[in-house]
Amino acid sequence: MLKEGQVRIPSGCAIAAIMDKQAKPFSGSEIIKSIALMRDRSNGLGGGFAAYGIYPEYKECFALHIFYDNNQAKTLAEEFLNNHFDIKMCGVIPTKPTAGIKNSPKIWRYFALPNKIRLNSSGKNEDEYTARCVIRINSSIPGAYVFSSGKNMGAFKAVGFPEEVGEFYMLDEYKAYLWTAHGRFPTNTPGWWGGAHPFTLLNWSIVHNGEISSYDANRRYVEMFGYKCNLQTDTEVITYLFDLLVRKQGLSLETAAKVLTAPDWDIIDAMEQEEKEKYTALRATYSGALINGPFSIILGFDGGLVALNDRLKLRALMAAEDKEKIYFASEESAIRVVCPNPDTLWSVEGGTPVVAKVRG
Amino acid sequence: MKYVIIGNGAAGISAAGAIRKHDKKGSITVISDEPYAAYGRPLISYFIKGTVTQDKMPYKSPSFYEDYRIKTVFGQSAEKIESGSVVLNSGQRVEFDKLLIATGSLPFIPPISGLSGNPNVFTFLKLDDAIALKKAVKRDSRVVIVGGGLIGLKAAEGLHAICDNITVVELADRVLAAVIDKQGGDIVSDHLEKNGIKCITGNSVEAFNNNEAILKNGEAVGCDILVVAVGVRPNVRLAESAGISINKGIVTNENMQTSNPDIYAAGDCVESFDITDGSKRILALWPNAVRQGIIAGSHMAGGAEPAEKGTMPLNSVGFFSLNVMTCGITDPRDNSYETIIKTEGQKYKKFVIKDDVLRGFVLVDSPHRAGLYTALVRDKKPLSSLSGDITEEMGLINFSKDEIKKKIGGGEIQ
Amino acid sequence: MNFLNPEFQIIRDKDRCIKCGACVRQCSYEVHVSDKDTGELYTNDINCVACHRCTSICPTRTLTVKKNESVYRESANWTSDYINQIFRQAETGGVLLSGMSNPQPYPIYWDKILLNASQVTNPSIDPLREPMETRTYIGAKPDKIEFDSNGKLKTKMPPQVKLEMPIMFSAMSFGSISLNAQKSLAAAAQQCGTLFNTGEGGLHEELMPYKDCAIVQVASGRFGVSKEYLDMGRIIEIKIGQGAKPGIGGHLPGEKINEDVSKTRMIPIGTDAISPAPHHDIYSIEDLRQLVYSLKEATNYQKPVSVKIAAVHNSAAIASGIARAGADIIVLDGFRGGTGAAPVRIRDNVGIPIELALAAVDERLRSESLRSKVSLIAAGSFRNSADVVKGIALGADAVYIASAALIAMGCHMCRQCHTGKCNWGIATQRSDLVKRLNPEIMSQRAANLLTAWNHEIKEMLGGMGINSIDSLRGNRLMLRGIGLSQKELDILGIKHAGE
Amino acid sequence: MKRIYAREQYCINCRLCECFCKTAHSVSKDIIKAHKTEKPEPVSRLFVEGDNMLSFAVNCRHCDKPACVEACITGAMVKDPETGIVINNSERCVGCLSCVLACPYGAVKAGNIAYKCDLCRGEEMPACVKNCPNRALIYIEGGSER
Repeated sequence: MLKEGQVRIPSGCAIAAIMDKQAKPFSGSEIIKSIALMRDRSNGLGGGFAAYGIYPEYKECFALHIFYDNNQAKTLAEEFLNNHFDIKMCGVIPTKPTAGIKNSPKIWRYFALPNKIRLNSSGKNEDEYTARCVIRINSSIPGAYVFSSGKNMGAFKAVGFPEEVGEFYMLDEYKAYLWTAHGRFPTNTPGWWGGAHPFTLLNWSIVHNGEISSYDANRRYVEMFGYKCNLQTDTEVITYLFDLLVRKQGLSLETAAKVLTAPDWDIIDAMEQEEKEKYTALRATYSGALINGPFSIILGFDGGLVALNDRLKLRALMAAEDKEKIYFASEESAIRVVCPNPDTLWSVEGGTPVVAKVRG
Repeated sequence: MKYVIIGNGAAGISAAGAIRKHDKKGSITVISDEPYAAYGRPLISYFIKGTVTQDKMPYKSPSFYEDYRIKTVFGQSAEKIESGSVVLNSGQRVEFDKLLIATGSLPFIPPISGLSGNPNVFTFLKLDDAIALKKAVKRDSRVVIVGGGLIGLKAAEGLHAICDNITVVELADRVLAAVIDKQGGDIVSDHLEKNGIKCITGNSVEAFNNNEAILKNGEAVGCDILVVAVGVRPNVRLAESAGISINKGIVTNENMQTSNPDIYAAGDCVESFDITDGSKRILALWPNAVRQGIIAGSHMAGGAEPAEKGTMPLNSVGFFSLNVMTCGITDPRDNSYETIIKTEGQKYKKFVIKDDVLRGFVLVDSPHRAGLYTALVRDKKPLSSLSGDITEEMGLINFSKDEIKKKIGGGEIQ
Repeated sequence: MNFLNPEFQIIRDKDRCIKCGACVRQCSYEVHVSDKDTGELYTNDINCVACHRCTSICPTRTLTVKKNESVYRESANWTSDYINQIFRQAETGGVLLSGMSNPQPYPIYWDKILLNASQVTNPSIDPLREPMETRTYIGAKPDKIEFDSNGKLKTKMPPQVKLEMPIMFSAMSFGSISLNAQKSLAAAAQQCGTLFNTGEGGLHEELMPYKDCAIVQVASGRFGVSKEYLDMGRIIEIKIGQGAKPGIGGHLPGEKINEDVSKTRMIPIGTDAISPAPHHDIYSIEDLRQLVYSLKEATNYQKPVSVKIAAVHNSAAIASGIARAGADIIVLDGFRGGTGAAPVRIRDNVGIPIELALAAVDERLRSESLRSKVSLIAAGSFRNSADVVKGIALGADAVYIASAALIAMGCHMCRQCHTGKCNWGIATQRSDLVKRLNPEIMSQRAANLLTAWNHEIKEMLGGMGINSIDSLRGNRLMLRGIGLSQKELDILGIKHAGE
Repeated sequence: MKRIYAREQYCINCRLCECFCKTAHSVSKDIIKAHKTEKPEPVSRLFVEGDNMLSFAVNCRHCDKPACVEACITGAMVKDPETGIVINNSERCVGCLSCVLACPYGAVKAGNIAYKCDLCRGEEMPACVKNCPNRALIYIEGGSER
């Protein structure tokens, strides 16, 4: 059977996120509890988490989480890493045996800084340098897969139900100010660890629910800018779109969200002249970045998140605020299970991004 | 406002309609010595023939007088007009503010001996004439019609349906002499002969003895019934009594007003202006009477129906399915006119042209779109502005493209 | 003696014929004849081109046009077409001309591509309930959009042209088609919020009201080109080639250059209008660049400049060059595109299908990171809305239609455009024939066609779970090949059905 | 009132208006019967003039001051005061053709009696207009005529 990257696999999902606006770290047990409630939205073929603020002691380093199918992959990858990075610290990511989590690959993490000489000669900044390296490992070293590459953040994912994944990685022992979570319902795959979500690139992490119908238009668009969509997943292409628009093109997160879920032309036509010109220019220029079809996504980044629903609001996505915490989940109950009486609770509107950032 | 109309013919009835259009309130009285609702005078020959029954004679719908709130004084003759009223034969006076004299024509009775008081002598102008004639004529009656004009010939055609022996005697060298040329007239008389009506031209009846009509050349024609149809003269007796000016007929201005500003006149009793030859004369023609009636009625009631610049002779008549149309000058008297003649079998077309303008025409058995020619005569359209040979066939196509567009595309809409 | 076998045969049902003679008066090929003496109607079948004017006008539907039952002894090799062509050439010694598009049975890839629809994992969208967007902006796009510190737009957008639907009317000059036909297209374009194309014939003054939806063409003959003409168009299109006759120029015979055509083309009445095969100022890509920028300069950089080429073997490389030469829009015209007149041999044998060219060009422009900067228009026989959807999924921003629009206006594809006797008043300058095409009726029919296709496009988009044409563009996952070789699939960049 | 106007620039000389007028004024209302078998033969009320280069249909203008009505000796020819339609009542017409001689457009057809356009009385769209393949005939509200 073909895995991600060899074939495009539609899947249904559950997503959830919790963030502390004061950036106070809290344990992963809460997000596990939230995502666990939506067990019937997953089918045991993938689950994962992204956590921000978990590696304060290595916050200057890129934290590369890598799956290795075999020793040879590890050897090749480490050779590549040693050539391109100064590894400050590395080791196996601690896990514990968990029912439901089987066939684990080797899971390593590396806290690394780009090799100065190579970085300088590349003419790229360290983000771009690192991103290219990640893409290179993933596309050229069979059996090695970098599934997390940000700073002071990390993704944890596996084939299994998300709460099992949380247990497996012992996430209750990590503390983060922002947690996102994903439970997957792929239609036709045995599940591949690399294919589980969140998908990340540098500090971007995305959990996504839905199947976008614009996939190939988006893929062929971002690939014009040097990306390579190895996984053929929506999450991957959406991550690249954000990366392209925000990191490379310098759009604000809000504007980027307005590109991905652009306002209808009817709405643009009714805008004041200046706004109209702005949105017309955005839509005309970035038409290849418009995402179509049902989706709800939560994009995590260094210092915040963006929750976004498709233009037609074809997917559920609930949000709640309670004191300093903000919650998102595919279902209201998944919020209430950890926060029974939030101050406010609302349904995220289609095409209208909710951007939450930690203070300061 | 009190309107009185004397005469219930084409002019009178048209005037009544026009008055009511402009004055919804005033009283309208129509006086007629005939006891019938207005009817088409030319229909009397069809009445004789039987193709039009008496109930089909009325010209307007049965409710016309009621609908237009017209008071009728029928079967009484107006005797004289004096100081704002019409005096009837009953002695009754009908007061008017505005009066229309539309008394039409009277038959001209030629000096033929044996006519006066003779019950076998008839005229042919009114329905009563036709009723009486139809009653008198039997299948084997020998009828002589004096006069081969439109009335005489229509009488002959009508009588032919109920009578086998009909002779028309015409003084001129041809029938329809007043409206048609010799060649055209001969086609008509040949056609009548073919259909069993004897036509004698260049002759006249001098005496009638209830067995024979003695002609001018001495010939005697067997005759039981004599119909006198030599022509009409305007009925101006009442006008005379009113003291208004009269020439060949009642004189009016272009709005049909007589020398007395409260009295108007219209129809066959009025002297008209013939635009084709510039003469002033009596033009006893149906459309002419209708138009004059409308103009008179309109002006009587304060309307402003535009005056016609004049009228012209115009006749369309059929004899045994042979249609004869004439317009304007058909038989020019001098050689300043050019004539073009086209014949083919019974078809005969004659065009009379002077100074690049069609002045008149004859169309025998060629009625197709004849009105286009009429319009050329009326409008004095320069023929050189037309394309193609209009004597072969006429259509709007002969006009310039701009004129065509106006005519078919609503461009003539005001 | 005439060697030619009539291609068609006309059957008249005498029981139905009322001898009104409409067929006689309507046939410019003098197929129908009325006997002057008896009024009986006869046919000269040899003249019939199967344009169906007579069958359409006949009030009692008396007439049937059939293929002639009398046949040559045919073989798969020596078809009656080829035999007839030889007879004709033997008679005239000339190049065979024909109109409309390549009739040969080459593969039509549109018919071997299937579209996707959503099921379960992704909902289809009901176009009656949800907004369904087919608006497309064509023109060069900037590398990125920038805002100033106040969030105001800093980037100056290159000139953009809004299309309410991704379908435009392809170039058909006044001269090749009648003014009434052009007027109909212009009015339909205006009504539907799209564009028409003047072709290489100038812009007739009666089309001024439609100038805002005109693409003005600059071709090798430079007919009708003036500063005013360039200023009037919404887009300026440099025509390098045409799908129906790649590599050769055009020739409008002098008989068709009447006063009106002469004025619009700015050439003397009665002279042949010859468009040379090449532009005599373009002998390589850098010359094209100079022309592109001359035109931009002449119009103050207010209008997108488009370059149209015929789809030929190395279109991908050429298109890349055109993009680099500064064109804002690239038009690819496939070899099944129509024409008013082309040598039969050229039309039937030169060029490549638009599907392959489009796929190759789109892929090449993407691999060179050029595709997002330039608009890509496909032309060359888009016959229905599904063809359009497939074209856009292969990578086009919009398509040009011409034959389909003409068919909407009565064209029956008889392929006699070159004779100037078009019974439908389309490809003719004869005033008696031109007036048969009433722009009031035909503009509505053309507009109806666009409206109908746009509806259908929305239906298909909705089925795919897409509510904006933007998300269809280049979305080749929505396509699957059927009965195609791996090579063909690779060029088209699509998978086989079932994969 | 609504009148039929002809636009020569779109008239293509097909003369279908005549065929459909004839059919509309037939008993059977069937185009084939009307032209081939019906007796008496129905009469088309309009004329197409010209050839392929210039042609147009001539219809009754339904004048405001109709010369045909003024010329009619029987009262058969009337202009309906409500609708403005000028109609010749075939039962009252005696065929003198005075109307034919009077009509300045040549729009009245001469036969045993006079025949003229009646705007297909009561029909929303007269047959000639409805069946004109090129909209050379239009039926629209116009001003006054003549």
